[in-house]
Amino acid sequence: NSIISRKTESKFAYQPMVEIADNEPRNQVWGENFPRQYQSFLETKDTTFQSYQGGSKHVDMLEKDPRLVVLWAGYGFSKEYNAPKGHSYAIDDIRNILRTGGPTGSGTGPMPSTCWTCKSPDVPRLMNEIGIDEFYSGKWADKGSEVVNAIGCADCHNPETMSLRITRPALIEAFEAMGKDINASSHQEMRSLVCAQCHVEYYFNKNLPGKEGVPYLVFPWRDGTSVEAMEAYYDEINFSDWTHAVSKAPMLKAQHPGYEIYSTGIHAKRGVSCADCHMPYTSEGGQKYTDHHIQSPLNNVTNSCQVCHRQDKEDLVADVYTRQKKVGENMEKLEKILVRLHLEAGKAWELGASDEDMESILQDIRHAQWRWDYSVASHGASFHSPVEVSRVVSSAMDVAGQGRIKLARLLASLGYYEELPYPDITTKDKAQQLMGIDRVALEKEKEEFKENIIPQWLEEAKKREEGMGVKKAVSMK
Amino acid sequence: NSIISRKTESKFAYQPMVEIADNEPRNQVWGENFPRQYQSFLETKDTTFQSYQGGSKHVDMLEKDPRLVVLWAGYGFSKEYNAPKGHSYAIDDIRNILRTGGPTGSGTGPMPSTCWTCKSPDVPRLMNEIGIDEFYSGKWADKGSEVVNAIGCADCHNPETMSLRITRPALIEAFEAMGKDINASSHQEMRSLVCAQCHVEYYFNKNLPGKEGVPYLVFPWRDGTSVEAMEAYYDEINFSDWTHAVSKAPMLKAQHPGYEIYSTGIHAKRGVSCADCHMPYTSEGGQKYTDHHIQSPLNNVTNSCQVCHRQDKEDLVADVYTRQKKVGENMEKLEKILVRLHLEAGKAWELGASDEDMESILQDIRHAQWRWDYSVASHGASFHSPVEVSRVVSSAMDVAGQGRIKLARLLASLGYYEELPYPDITTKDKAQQLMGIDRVALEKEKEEFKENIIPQWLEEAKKREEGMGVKKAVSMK
Amino acid sequence: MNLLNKIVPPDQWIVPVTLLCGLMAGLGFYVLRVSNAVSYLSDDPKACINCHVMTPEYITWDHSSHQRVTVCNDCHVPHNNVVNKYYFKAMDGLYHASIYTLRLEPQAITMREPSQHVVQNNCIRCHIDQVTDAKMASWVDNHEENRTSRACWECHRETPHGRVKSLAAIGQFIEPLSVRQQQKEFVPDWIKKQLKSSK
Ligand code: HEC
Ligand code: HEC
Ligand code: HEC
Ligand code: HEC
Ligand code: HEC
Ligand code: HEC
Ligand code: HEC
Ligand code: HEC
Ligand code: HEC
Ligand code: HEC
Ligand code: HEC
Ligand code: HEC
Ligand code: HEC
Ligand code: HEC
Ligand SMILES: [Ca+2]
Ligand SMILES: [Ca+2]
Repeated sequence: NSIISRKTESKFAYQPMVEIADNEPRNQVWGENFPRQYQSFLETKDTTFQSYQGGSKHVDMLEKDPRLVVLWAGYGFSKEYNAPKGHSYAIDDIRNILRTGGPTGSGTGPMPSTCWTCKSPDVPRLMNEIGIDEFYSGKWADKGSEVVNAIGCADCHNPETMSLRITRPALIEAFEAMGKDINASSHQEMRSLVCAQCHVEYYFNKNLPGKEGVPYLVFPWRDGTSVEAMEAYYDEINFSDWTHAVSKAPMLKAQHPGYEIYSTGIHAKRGVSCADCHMPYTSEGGQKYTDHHIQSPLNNVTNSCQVCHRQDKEDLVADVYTRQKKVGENMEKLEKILVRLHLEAGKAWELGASDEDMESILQDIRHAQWRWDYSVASHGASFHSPVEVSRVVSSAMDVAGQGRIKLARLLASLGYYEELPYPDITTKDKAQQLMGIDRVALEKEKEEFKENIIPQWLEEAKKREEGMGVKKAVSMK
Repeated sequence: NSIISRKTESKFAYQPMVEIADNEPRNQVWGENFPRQYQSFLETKDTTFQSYQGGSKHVDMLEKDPRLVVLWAGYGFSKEYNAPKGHSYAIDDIRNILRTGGPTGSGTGPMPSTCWTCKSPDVPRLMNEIGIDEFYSGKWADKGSEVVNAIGCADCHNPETMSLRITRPALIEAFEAMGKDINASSHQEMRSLVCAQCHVEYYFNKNLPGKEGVPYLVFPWRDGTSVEAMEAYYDEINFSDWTHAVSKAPMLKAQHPGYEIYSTGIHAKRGVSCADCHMPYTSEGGQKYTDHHIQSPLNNVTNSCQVCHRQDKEDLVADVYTRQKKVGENMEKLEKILVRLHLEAGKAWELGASDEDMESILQDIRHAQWRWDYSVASHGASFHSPVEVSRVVSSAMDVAGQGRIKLARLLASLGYYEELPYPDITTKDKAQQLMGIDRVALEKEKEEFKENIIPQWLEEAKKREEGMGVKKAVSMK
Repeated sequence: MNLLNKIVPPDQWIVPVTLLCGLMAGLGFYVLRVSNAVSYLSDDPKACINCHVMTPEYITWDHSSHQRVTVCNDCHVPHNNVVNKYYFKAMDGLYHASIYTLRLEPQAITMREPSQHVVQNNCIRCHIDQVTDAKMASWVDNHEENRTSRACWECHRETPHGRVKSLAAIGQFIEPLSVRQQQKEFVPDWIKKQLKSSK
C-alpha cells in the first residue's frame, strides 16, 4: 500500500486513520484522515449568508423574477428553479426540485440518469463499476439508490496521493474535442479545472455514433467556449433543448457556464483560480490549509480578496455589487424584451403567420435568449467577467431588437398595429398560471415521490454502503 | 566619477531664470525656468504613435467611420471630425477644422468665441483682462489674434508656486452647482481636475439669467455626471444642440465626457489620477520630473502602467485592446441601428407622419444617440471604465430598439411594410453626398480663410506678444 | 634566485612606484568611500539606499511588518551557503552599479528571474512550517511543490514593498523646486472675484 510506504519515507511518522479506497464516495471516511478539510466541507450546510445577488440561502428564483417562467415556458425550468446552495445540498436539491418530477419507480419520471452526473462522488464510482455509457443510460430514478452522497472528496481528489484529478469524462472529452490534453494542465490550472467538471454549459447528445439514444453528457466547446462559438455549434448540429410553449422557437438552455465566462475575465488572465477565491487558504495552529467551505467569497473577504487587495472589506464588496448592479440593470431590460418577443410571436401564430414568415424570427428568439441565459445562468458571471458579460448582453439586445422589428412588421401585415400589452406576471403564481403550469399537481406528485420512493432509495443505499466497510490503516509501529 | 556626479545632481537646487507673470501665455517663457517639463511638453508635437484605437496620428474619423456623417447630419461635426492629437495642435486644429468655417473677419463664421475656451493659456489671460462674460461673447473669429498659444503651463499652473490650479470658470461653477467646493479637493484629485477643465461634456447656455444671448460655457453636472443624470438635465431645460437633418429629432451632442466616465472606473475608485497614466514621473540625470508629453499611455507602458502592474508590456496593451474591442463591437452595431432610426424617421415624415405620431419616436432617437455619443466621444472611455460604458451602450440599444419598433408600426400604418434599405455609406464622400454636404465649397471657404485671415491674426499676435517682454529673474546668490 | 632578481624592480623605481601605489590605494579608498562600496558587504539596508533608486523599496520595507524581522539581504541574497551569498551579492552589486552609472535604470524596476528565485526561496526558508503541513507532505503528492511553486507575492502582493513600486511612489527626488508646494486654494483670485460679482 502506497500510503504506508510513503509514510515510512516521511520524516514524521504520521498515522493515517483509515485506508481510502479508490472512488470512495463517503465523505466522512475521507474525513477521518483529513479532519480540517472535512470540517470546513461540512460548513457548506450553512445557509445563513446572503449577499445582494448570491449567498447560500434558499432563493426561489421564479418568485424573485417571474419573467423566467415565461422565458422557459414548456421546459422544466419553468416549474421550479432556485439559486445554488452549498455542495452539501446537491443530492437533496435534485430530489426535491419539481423539475425531476415524481418518479414512481425505475424507468419513470421526466429526467434521464445523466442528471446525476454533477451531484455526487458516487458518480465516478458507478461509472467505474458499470461503464460510462451505461451510467448515462436509463431514467434518473433508476439510479436513485446508488447516488446518495453529496458532492465530495472523490470528485476532486485521488485518494492515494490526494492530488487533484478529473473524474468526469465530459471535461476530458471536451478538451480532446478542442485538440487539447487535460493532462498537460498545470497545478494552478487544476485549481480551476476541478470546478470546470460541473460549473460549465452542457447538453445531452442522443446522436453520438455508436451510442444512439443515450443522452450522453457533452460540453459544446469543440469550436470554442465563447457565446458565439457555442451558438454556432448548436446551430450546426441543429440541436435544441425544447420548443418554446408560446413562440414555438427551438430554444437552447444555457446552464451555468461558470468556467467559460471566468476564463474571459481579468482574474483568470492574471492566473487567479476558482480555488483562490472560493477555497482560500486559511490557517489554524499556524498552519495553512485549504478552506473547503466553498461559498460566496463575500462571506470571507478577509481570506479571499484581501490577501491580494488591501482595500476595506466594504470597498471590495461594493466593487462586486456595483458590477452586479450595472450588468443586472440591462439584464432586466433584456428579459422584458424577451418576454415580449415570445408573446408577440405567439400572437403572430394566432393571427395565422406561416412557418416561413416566422423562421428568421424564431432564430432571433433562440439566439437572443441563449445569449441572455449564457450571461446569467452561472450566477457569478457579472463579477467574474463584467466586460464580457456586458458584451454578450448588448449583443443579445441587438438580436432581440431585430426579431421584434420583424415581428412588428409581420403583425402589422396581419392587421395588428398596436403594442401587445405586457402581461401581468408580477408573481410566480400569476406567471405559471399564464403559462398553464399546474403547480399543485406537480407538488402532489413530488410529495408522493418523497414519501414512497426516497425512503426505499435510502434504505437500499444504507445496506449497500454498510457492505463497503472501512479499512483501518495498518499501524507501522 | 559618475556615481559622485549623480549624487550631486540629486542635490541640485532650483534657480529661476526668468520671472513668470500671472497668466503668462507663452509656454517658452515658462520653459526657461522648467526646461525638462517644457522639453517634454514640446514632444506633444510628435504624431508618429498609433495604437489600435488611439495615438497621436491625424485620423479622419468620418473617413474611418462614415456612419458618423449620418448621425450628425445637420450639425457641424458631419463636416469634419478628427481624432485628438497632442496639446500642441489645439490651436492649429481648431483653425483648420471645417466646423469653424471660413470667417472673413470679425463677427463672421459659424462658431462662437466660447469655442476657444479649451484651447489655450491665452484664455485665462483674456478672461482676466476683459471679463468672463465678455470672453464668451461674440464670434470665434473675433478673438483670433488674441488666442494663439496652444494649451500650456498657465492652463494648469500657478506661476508663483507652480502648484496646480483651476483656470476655467466652468469647472468651478459646475462644482458649485453640485454643491461642492473645488478648493476642498486633495492634491491627488487635482492631478485629475486640471484635466477636467476640458475633458468633459459641455454645452452653451444662452439663457443664463443676466447673460441672455451669451453662449455661456456650462458643464451639465447639476444633478450628477452619469449619462442619465445629464440626459434628464437637458430634457428638463429643454435643450438641444441641433435638429437632425433627416429625422428632425432634437439632438444632443456629447463632447468628450472623459473625466465623468473615468470617475466611474476602478482606477478612479482606487485613487489613480489622469496624471498617473498620462503624465507619469520619469527621470533624467537623477532628477525625477513629471513627463509633460501627454499622450496615449500605450506609448509609454513602462513608466505608466508598469509602475503598478508587473505584467509584460504586451499583456497590458492586450488588456486595453481587449476592452476596446469588446465594447467597440457593440458600438458598431448601435451605430447601425441609429443610422436606420434616422432614415426610418425620415421615411415616416415623407409618408406624412404627424408631429404627434413622431414625438415619442424623436425622444427615443435623442436619448439613444446621446447615450451612444457619451460612450464614444471621450476616446479613452472603453478602457477608462469598460463596465460603465458597456452599461450605457446596452441602455442605448434598449431605447433605440423601442424607437425602431414604434417606427415599424408607424411606417406599417402608413402603408410601408418592408425594411428600409441600409444606405451605401461605405465612404465619407458617399455619406456626405447623401446628407447634402458640399465639402468642396467648405474647403474652398477654409482655404481663403487660411490665406487671408490667419496671417493677419498671427501678425497682430506677434506685435502684441513682443510688447509683453520677459523679465530676467533677480539672482538669489 | 635569478628569477627573483628579474622580478624585483630596480632600486631607482622604489620611490615612484611606492608613490604610485599609495596614490592608487588612496584613490581606491576614496572611490570606495564616496560610493560606500564597503557597506555593500554588510547587511545594513542603508547600504542599498546609497543609490537613491532603491529608496522606494527601502521606504516600503521600512513600513512593512517585515521591517522588524528582516533586512534586504534576508530576502534578496541566497542563504543556502555563504559562498553563494557573496557571489550573488558581487554579481548583483556589479550589475546594479553599472546600470546606475550608465543611467539605464527603468522607472519601474522589477526583479529579474534569478532574483525571483532567490526571494522565493527565502520566503520559504522562513515560512516553510506555515505554508506546508508536514503531515500533508507525507500523504499528499507534491504537497510541498504545490504550496511553494507559485510566487508568494502573487497573492501577498503587498509584502513587503506594497504594489506601487517606482521612483514616483514616494514624494522624494522630484525636482527640488523651492516653489514646489501645493497650495490650499486652486482657484485664482481674479476668477473668484469675477464669479462673485456676476452673481
Ligand atoms: C455538467 C454538470 C451538471 C449537469 C449535467 C447537471 N447539473 Fe445540476 N447543477 C450543476 C451545477 C454546477 C449547479 C449549481 C450551479 C448554479 O445553479 O449556479 C447545479 C444546480 C442544480 C440544482 C440546484 C439549483 C437549481 O437549479 O434549482 C438542481 C436542482 C439541479 N442542478 C438539477 C439538475 C438536473 C435535474 C439535471 C439534469 C437535467 C442536472 N442538474 C444536470 C451541474 C450540473
Ligand atoms: C470541489 C472540489 C473539491 C472537493 C469536493 C474537495 N476538495 Fe480537497 N481540495 C480541493 C482543492 C482545489 C485543493 C487545493 C489543492 C492544491 O492547491 O494543492 C484541495 C486540497 C485538499 C487537501 C490538501 C491540503 C490542503 O488543505 O490544501 C486535502 C487533504 C483535501 N483537499 C481533502 C479533502 C477532503 C477530505 C474532501 C472531502 C471532505 C475534499 N478535499 C473535497 C478541491 C476539492
Ligand atoms: C461534482 C460537481 C461539482 C463540482 C466538481 C463543483 N461544483 Fe460547485 N456546485 C455544484 C452544484 C450541483 C451546486 C449547487 C448545489 C445546490 O444548490 O444544491 C454547486 C454550488 C456551488 C456554489 C454555490 C454555493 C453557495 O453557498 O451558494 C459555489 C460558490 C460553487 N459551487 C463553487 C465551486 C467551486 C469553486 C468548485 C471547484 C473548487 C466547485 N464548485 C466544484 C456542482 C459542483
Ligand atoms: C493562492 C494564494 C496564496 C499563495 C500563492 C500564498 N499564500 Fe500565503 N496566505 C494566503 C492566504 C489566503 C492567507 C491567510 C490565511 C489566514 O489568515 O487564515 C495566507 C497566509 C500566509 C501567512 C500567514 C500565516 C499565519 O499563520 O498567519 C504566511 C506567513 C504566508 N501566507 C506565507 C506565504 C508564502 C511564504 C508563500 C509562498 C510560498 C505564500 N504564502 C503563498 C494565500 C496565499
Ligand atoms: C490571488 C489574487 C487575487 C484574489 C484572491 C482576488 N483578486 Fe481581484 N484582482 C487581482 C488581480 C491580479 C487583478 C487585476 C488587476 C491588477 O493587476 O491589479 C484584480 C482585479 C480586481 C478588480 C478590478 C477588475 C474589475 O472587474 O474592474 C476588482 C474589482 C477586484 N479584483 C476585486 C476582487 C474581489 C472582490 C475579490 C474577492 C472576491 C478579489 N478581487 C480576489 C488579484 C486577486
Ligand atoms: C476573483 C475571485 C473569484 C474567482 C477567481 C472566481 N470567483 Fe466565483 N464568485 C466570486 C464572487 C465575488 C462572487 C459573487 C458572490 C455573491 O454575489 O455573493 C462569485 C460567485 C460565484 C458563484 C455563485 C455563488 C452564489 O452565492 O450565488 C459560483 C457558483 C461561482 N462563483 C463559481 C466559480 C467558479 C466555478 C470559478 C472558477 C471557474 C470562480 N467562481 C472563480 C469570486 C470569484
Ligand atoms: C470644455 C472644453 C471644450 C470646449 C468648450 C470646446 N472644446 Fe474642442 N476639444 C476639447 C477637448 C478636451 C478635445 C480633445 C478631446 C477629443 O476629441 O478626444 C477637443 C478637441 C477639439 C478639436 C480636435 C479634434 C476634432 O474634434 O476634430 C477641434 C477641432 C475642436 N476641439 C474644436 C472645438 C470647437 C469648434 C469648439 C466650439 C464649438 C470647441 N472645440 C469647444 C475641449 C473643448
Ligand atoms: C485647456 C484644455 C485642456 C486641458 C486642461 C487638458 N486637455 Fe487634453 N486635450 C485638449 C484638447 C483641445 C486636445 C485635442 C488637441 C487636438 O487634437 O488638436 C487634447 C488632447 C489630449 C490627448 C490626446 C493626445 C494624443 O496624442 O492623441 C490626451 C491623452 C489628453 N488630452 C489628456 C489630457 C490630460 C491627462 C490632461 C490633464 C493632465 C489634459 N489632457 C488637460 C484640451 C485640454
Ligand atoms: C494639462 C495640465 C498641465 C499643463 C498644460 C502643464 N502642466 Fe506642469 N504639471 C501638471 C501636473 C498634473 C503636474 C504634477 C503635479 C504634482 O503632482 O505635484 C505638473 C508638474 C509640474 C512641475 C513640478 C515638477 C514636476 O515635474 O512634477 C513643473 C515645474 C511643471 N509642471 C512645469 C510645467 C511647464 C513649464 C509647463 C508648460 C510647458 C507645464 N507644466 C504645463 C499639469 C500640467
Ligand atoms: C497608480 C497605479 C496604477 C496605474 C498607473 C495603472 N493601474 Fe491598472 N489598476 C490599478 C489598480 C489599483 C487596479 C484595481 C485592481 C486592483 O486592486 O489590483 C487596476 C486595475 C487594472 C485592470 C483591471 C480592470 C479592468 O478593467 O479589468 C487592468 C486591465 C489594468 N489595471 C490595466 C492598466 C493599464 C493598461 C495601465 C496603463 C495604461 C494601468 N493599468 C495603469 C493601478 C494602476
Ligand atoms: C489607468 C490609466 C489611465 C487613467 C487613470 C486615465 N487614462 Fe486616459 N487612457 C488610458 C489608456 C490606456 C488609453 C487608451 C490609449 C490608446 O488607445 O492608445 C487612454 C486614452 C485616453 C484618451 C484618448 C487618447 C487617444 O490617443 O486617443 C484621452 C483624451 C484620455 N485618455 C484622457 C484621460 C483623462 C482626461 C483622464 C482622467 C480624467 C484619464 N485619461 C485617465 C489610460 C488612463
Ligand atoms: C520580506 C522579504 C523582502 C525584504 C525584507 C525586502 N524585499 Fe525587496 N522584494 C521582495 C519581493 C517579494 C519583491 C517582488 C515584488 C513584486 O514583484 O511585486 C521584491 C522586489 C524588490 C525590488 C525590485 C522592484 C520591485 O518592486 O519589484 C527591489 C529593487 C527590492 N526589492 C529592493 C529591496 C531593498 C532595497 C530592501 C531593503 C530595504 C528589500 N528589497 C527588502 C521581498 C523583500
Ligand atoms: C549602485 C547603486 C545601487 C545599490 C547600492 C543597490 N542597488 Fe539595487 N538596483 C540598482 C539599479 C540601477 C537597479 C535597476 C536594474 C535594472 O532593472 O536594470 C537595481 C535593481 C535591483 C533589484 C531588481 C533587479 C534584480 O536584480 O532582480 C533588486 C532586487 C535590488 N536592486 C536589490 C538591491 C539590494 C537588496 C541592495 C542592497 C544590498 C541594492 N539593490 C543596492 C542600483 C543599486
Ligand atoms: C528572515 C525571515 C523571513 C523572511 C525571509 C520572510 N519572512 Fe515573512 N515573516 C517573518 C516573520 C518573523 C513574520 C512575523 C512578523 C510579525 O508578526 O510582525 C513574518 C510575517 C509574514 C506574513 C504575515 C504578516 C504580513 O505581513 O502579512 C506574511 C504573509 C509573510 N511573512 C510572507 C512572506 C513572504 C511572501 C516572504 C518572501 C517574499 C517572506 N514572508 C519572507 C519572517 C520572514
Ligand atoms: Ca445547455
Ligand atoms: Ca454637449
